[in-house]
Amino acid sequence: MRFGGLTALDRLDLDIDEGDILGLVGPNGSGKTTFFNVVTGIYRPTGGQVVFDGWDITGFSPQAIFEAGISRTFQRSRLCLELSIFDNIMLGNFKTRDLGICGNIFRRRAFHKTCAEEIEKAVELIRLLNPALVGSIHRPVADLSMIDRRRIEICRALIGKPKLLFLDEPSAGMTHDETNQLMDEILSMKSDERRLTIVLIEHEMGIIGKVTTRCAVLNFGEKLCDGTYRSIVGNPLVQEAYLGREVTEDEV
Amino acid sequence: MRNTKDFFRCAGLALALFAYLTLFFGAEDEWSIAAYVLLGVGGVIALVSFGALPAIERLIQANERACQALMIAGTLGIIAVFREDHYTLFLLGTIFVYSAAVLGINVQLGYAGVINFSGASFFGIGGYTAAVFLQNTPAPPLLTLLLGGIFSAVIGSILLFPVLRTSGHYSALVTMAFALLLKVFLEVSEWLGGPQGLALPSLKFLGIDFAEDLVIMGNEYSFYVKYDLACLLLLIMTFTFAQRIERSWMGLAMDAVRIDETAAACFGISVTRWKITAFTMGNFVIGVAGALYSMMLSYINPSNFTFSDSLLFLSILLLGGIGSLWGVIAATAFMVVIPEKFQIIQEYRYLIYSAMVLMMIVFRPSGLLPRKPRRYIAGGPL
Amino acid sequence: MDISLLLQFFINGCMLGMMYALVAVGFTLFFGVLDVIVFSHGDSVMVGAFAGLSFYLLCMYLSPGMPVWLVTLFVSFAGMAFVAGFGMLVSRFVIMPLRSAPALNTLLATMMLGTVMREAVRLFFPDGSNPKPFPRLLPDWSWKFGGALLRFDNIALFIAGGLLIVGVALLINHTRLGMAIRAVAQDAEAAQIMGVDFPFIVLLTFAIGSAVAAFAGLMNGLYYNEINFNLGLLLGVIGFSSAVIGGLGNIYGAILGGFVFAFLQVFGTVAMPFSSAYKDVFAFGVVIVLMAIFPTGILSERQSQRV
Amino acid sequence: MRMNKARWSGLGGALCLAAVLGAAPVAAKEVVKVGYIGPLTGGNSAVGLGARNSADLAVRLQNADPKSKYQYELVALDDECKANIGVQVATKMASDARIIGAATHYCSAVALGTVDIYHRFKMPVIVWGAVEPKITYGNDYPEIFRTIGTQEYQNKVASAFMRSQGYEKFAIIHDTTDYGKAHKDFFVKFLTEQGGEALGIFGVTSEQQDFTTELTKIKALGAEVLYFGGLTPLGVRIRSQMDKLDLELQFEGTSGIKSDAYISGVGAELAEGTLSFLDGAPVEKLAGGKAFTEAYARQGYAQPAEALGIFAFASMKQIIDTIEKVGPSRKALITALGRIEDDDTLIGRVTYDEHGQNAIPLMTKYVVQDGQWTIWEDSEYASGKRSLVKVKR
Repeated sequence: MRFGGLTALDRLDLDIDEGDILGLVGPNGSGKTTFFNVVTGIYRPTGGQVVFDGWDITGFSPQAIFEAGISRTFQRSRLCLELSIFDNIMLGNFKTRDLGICGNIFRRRAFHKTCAEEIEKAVELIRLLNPALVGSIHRPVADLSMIDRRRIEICRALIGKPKLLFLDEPSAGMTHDETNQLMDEILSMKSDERRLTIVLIEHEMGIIGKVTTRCAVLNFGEKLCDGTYRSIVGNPLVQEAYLGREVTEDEV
Repeated sequence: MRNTKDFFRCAGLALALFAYLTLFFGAEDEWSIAAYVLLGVGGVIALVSFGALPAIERLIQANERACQALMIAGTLGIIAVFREDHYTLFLLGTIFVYSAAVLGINVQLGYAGVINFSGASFFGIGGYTAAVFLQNTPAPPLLTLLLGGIFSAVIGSILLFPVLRTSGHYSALVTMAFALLLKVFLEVSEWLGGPQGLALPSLKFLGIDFAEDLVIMGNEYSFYVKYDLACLLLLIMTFTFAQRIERSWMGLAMDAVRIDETAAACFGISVTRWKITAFTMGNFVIGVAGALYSMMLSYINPSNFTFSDSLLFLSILLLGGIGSLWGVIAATAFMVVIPEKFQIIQEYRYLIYSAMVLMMIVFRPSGLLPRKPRRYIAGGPL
Repeated sequence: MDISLLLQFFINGCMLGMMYALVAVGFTLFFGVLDVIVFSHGDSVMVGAFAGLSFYLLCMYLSPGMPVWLVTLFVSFAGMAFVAGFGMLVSRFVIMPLRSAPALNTLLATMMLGTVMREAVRLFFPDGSNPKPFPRLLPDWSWKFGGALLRFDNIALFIAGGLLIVGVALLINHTRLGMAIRAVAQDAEAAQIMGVDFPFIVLLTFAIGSAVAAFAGLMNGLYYNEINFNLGLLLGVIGFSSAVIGGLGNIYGAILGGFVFAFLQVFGTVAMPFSSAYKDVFAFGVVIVLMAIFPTGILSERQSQRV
Repeated sequence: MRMNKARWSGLGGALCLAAVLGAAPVAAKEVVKVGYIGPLTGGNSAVGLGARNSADLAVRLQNADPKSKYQYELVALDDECKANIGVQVATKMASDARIIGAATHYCSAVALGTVDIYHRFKMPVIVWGAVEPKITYGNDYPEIFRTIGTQEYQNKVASAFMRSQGYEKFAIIHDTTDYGKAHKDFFVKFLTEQGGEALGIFGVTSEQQDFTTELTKIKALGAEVLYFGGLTPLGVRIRSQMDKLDLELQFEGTSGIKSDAYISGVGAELAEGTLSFLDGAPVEKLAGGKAFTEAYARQGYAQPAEALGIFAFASMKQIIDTIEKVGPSRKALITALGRIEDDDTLIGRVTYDEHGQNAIPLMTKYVVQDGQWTIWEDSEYASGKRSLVKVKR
């Protein structure tokens, strides 16, 4: 993936198995979010191929990729602050609820029925994360705290029953124990959905260690190494990417 | 209905509001008008200072269906009070039709975020379509109303391609250019009556000719009563249409498109589809309102649908509070009646009027009745 | 269509283009710094013209004997200073309070402000609703090339306008002050952290933009020898179109946009067989087509969308 | 409930009017309301305000006259030269039964839009400014009268006169309002009938500022006369831009530019030799004309009377004089106005034909001489001392 002269992703070769939790690690600007954007169709890749579940979805529109079962959260949470909690979550569940123009306007009773069902579904999902939110499901998201907003974003991504979930730095802007609590909630959700695959971008190594089954390290758009958390931590290349090399006397 | 006590409170509020409106409409000379304006402003300030507003809001939201019925009853009451006063009825009709048109713009801008600076142009296209069809074809007037809407939506679709490709100020320019272009086009094209404009026969519907005076139990009332009822019906239909759009998945999709296109795209919402739907539906509603208004006027010419009229529509939407349906109706009443009532200061009217709008935008940007969070079922939980 | 006629069309087109460019520069400046469209800018041109006329009458009243070139300088600078001051007031009391509001609010507020300015001049300027003659301050030499006529004031105004725009472009691109303005344009918060006095920069930008508008007004008066309270309305929309065609935020884009629009109008009039009122229909039609092809203007800065 | 309140405010208005004039007799007379509608805002506001002041002058003079049977009160409304606003204010005035008659409209599109309303509410109106023939000839409503001549007659006289001056080749600029377009249509019709030739016709919008392109095209056509159908603002721009392009053509305008604002806008030296035509008798020569201008000046109105002020004054005076004769009832006023024969007014003798059109239209030719609109016959151009732009053949 190339932006004019800058090569954001350089011959990145990554395959993810079903049911895995893959941690994507690397210093800032190493192409992690760009990878997310390429897979979810926001950027059209200048080279290479994206294959999902046997289908080649390179260059598909974001809508098509979402329909295929890939959903995501964003580094800077892009929730619709003016809208209510239920509205934001409902955005993620869209492919099943589209009644078309006439359905929405004329068949109001049918709409009310589906609306009640959807509220039920959303409430059930939120109860998993934060039961306190259930009471104020119609309140605008603007009044919520950072962690609640992160929870809503995850609910939005999960309500459409995706096969693959991209989590982009869920811990950004949150305290340490809040992040841990969020990760526990994600793990509990993962246990219900056997076949859900998660790709997680995270900087806190503690969380990566605890949650992920496999990790991949990116640096300047290239994949340094791949493997379980313990193997990559020991890898000298990774340390160098993060901490830089010890420099001997004469080199200085 | 929560309980009868609530009903009486709502009824009391509605009565107070409509009594004030009736007195205000009846006021003739400038002293009584100024007195009523001060009374109104004083009343609002009193409500705000006593903190009664939140209570009233909860009351209204709890009994939404009843309040809407009360509002319609009150409006019919006003029409009955002024049944002989042609001028006030004409003003009421204008308020209803303009509100319907601005609701159309609200669907475009308030919901899907598509800026439309040529609102009055589509209003004019509706009017001209009705005029041309009524003059040259035996089409029944009611059909020409629909044709006005359809033509305005079809011509609107020409603008769609540039509007969809541009965003923000750039799409504002595209619609501005169209507004300026259309007025000159109407003025120059002979077959549309050129600068003189076109005359329109009156609306005939099921044998009722809207131009003859209304005769009930022998006594004669102004023919504008028929037009007012037609315009009120159009407004009610547009209001329910817009409210149902907002309270449906379509409304949700349009809001998502307005707030953050990328996020909406990532969740399967086709941005172009909803922008096209909102733009076309809005233009259809504006076209129908334009056709009805032109029939009421019975004569239209290009200088009615200029760029400054489009500005008037957008100012109404902004003053009412973008996206808020009742805000649009309140702002329309304000923007149509105040300049008419202040006819006395004549040539200073426009100066004071635009200064007032400027003050309003700077000091109260959210508008008269800002938009409330969406509730899918009337009177639902909050 | 002999050569002298084409030359005359070219001269007219250049003068018109320079005037539209001067107005467009104001739009681009305000958009560049505050990401806002100030629609009263067209009417600032009209206020500039009327201010110039008032200072001229004042001059004639106080000291009729003043030499013409001194009067011209005084009228120009006084006019530009007056409108610059007015521009600062506008930015302080209309633009800054609306900074956090959505762009549409500012656009509509400034449109209403434009109407207030127009009505104020119409009502309070003595006999304002009728057109006013503008004094002929520039010498009357002119050269004939076959049918075409090139007047001294055409050249003088064209060069002065060009110098002014280049001056503004140099100020913006090559001085510390200009860097501060561009910093504010890129990211107001970051610039403020770096010690850029944001309110001062906004006031200064409005002063510059309004002064350029005043000059356009004076140029309008000197070129046509007539001013009226209505000239700002259409000029505003055309200036905005020119700025957008050229690409908002780009000073040289504004110049390009101004000349493109002017030659569109001239071409529309010349080529249109039937009534030339179609010129506006033609010009604005082309604007719509251009926007469809270049959604963010011809010389637009590539905005990459941060996700 | 509304009737007595309105009478109270009407009386209040009359009292303060009486106080102002100080001459009204002690016993308050019955108050009769008369109306005026014209463009008080927008591009044509100069003409509209001048006409309103002139109509107001007619009312004040009548109220000052002790012999007058009634106390008159003027209700002036603004139609903004827009058909929809025109319909709105016309409905307001026509539905108010206390207003007996009115002098209405300068913009033809608005006048056309409102004739049905005056007919429906049976309110007699005299059109003071709109010159579109269809306003009177397009319908046979008894309520519609008009003192000002139609564009047709004005252009018949104009083209005959220009042909008599030996001009053949004409270039025509007109604004795209109904006023400009109608003038162009009639002038071209009569011109071709009388052997003249319209080399180029250019329609321009009323907001247009730059005409250098059109004028350059006209320069290439080799015309002798530039005919302009439109109003003063555009006329001033075109005339001054003609000079900038060294275009020496005889400049001929219509009633739209016959105003002091044109001369002050262009400057006396440039305006020299401009021709224009105005309906009605030559006001300056008539005794009434001078009295009108002096009375207008004495009242100290903020705006000048402009070209059509005299017409509004004459129309309002005719309404008031007829009300004095037949009493304040619309029906009586309609029949009385219909029977007017050879009524001597400020704008010459007025006789209404069956369509309510002033059947004896008089047309006066004007030319600018030393910064003044002078009647052609008295000017040095007629006597040969000065000459219009020579025809280069």
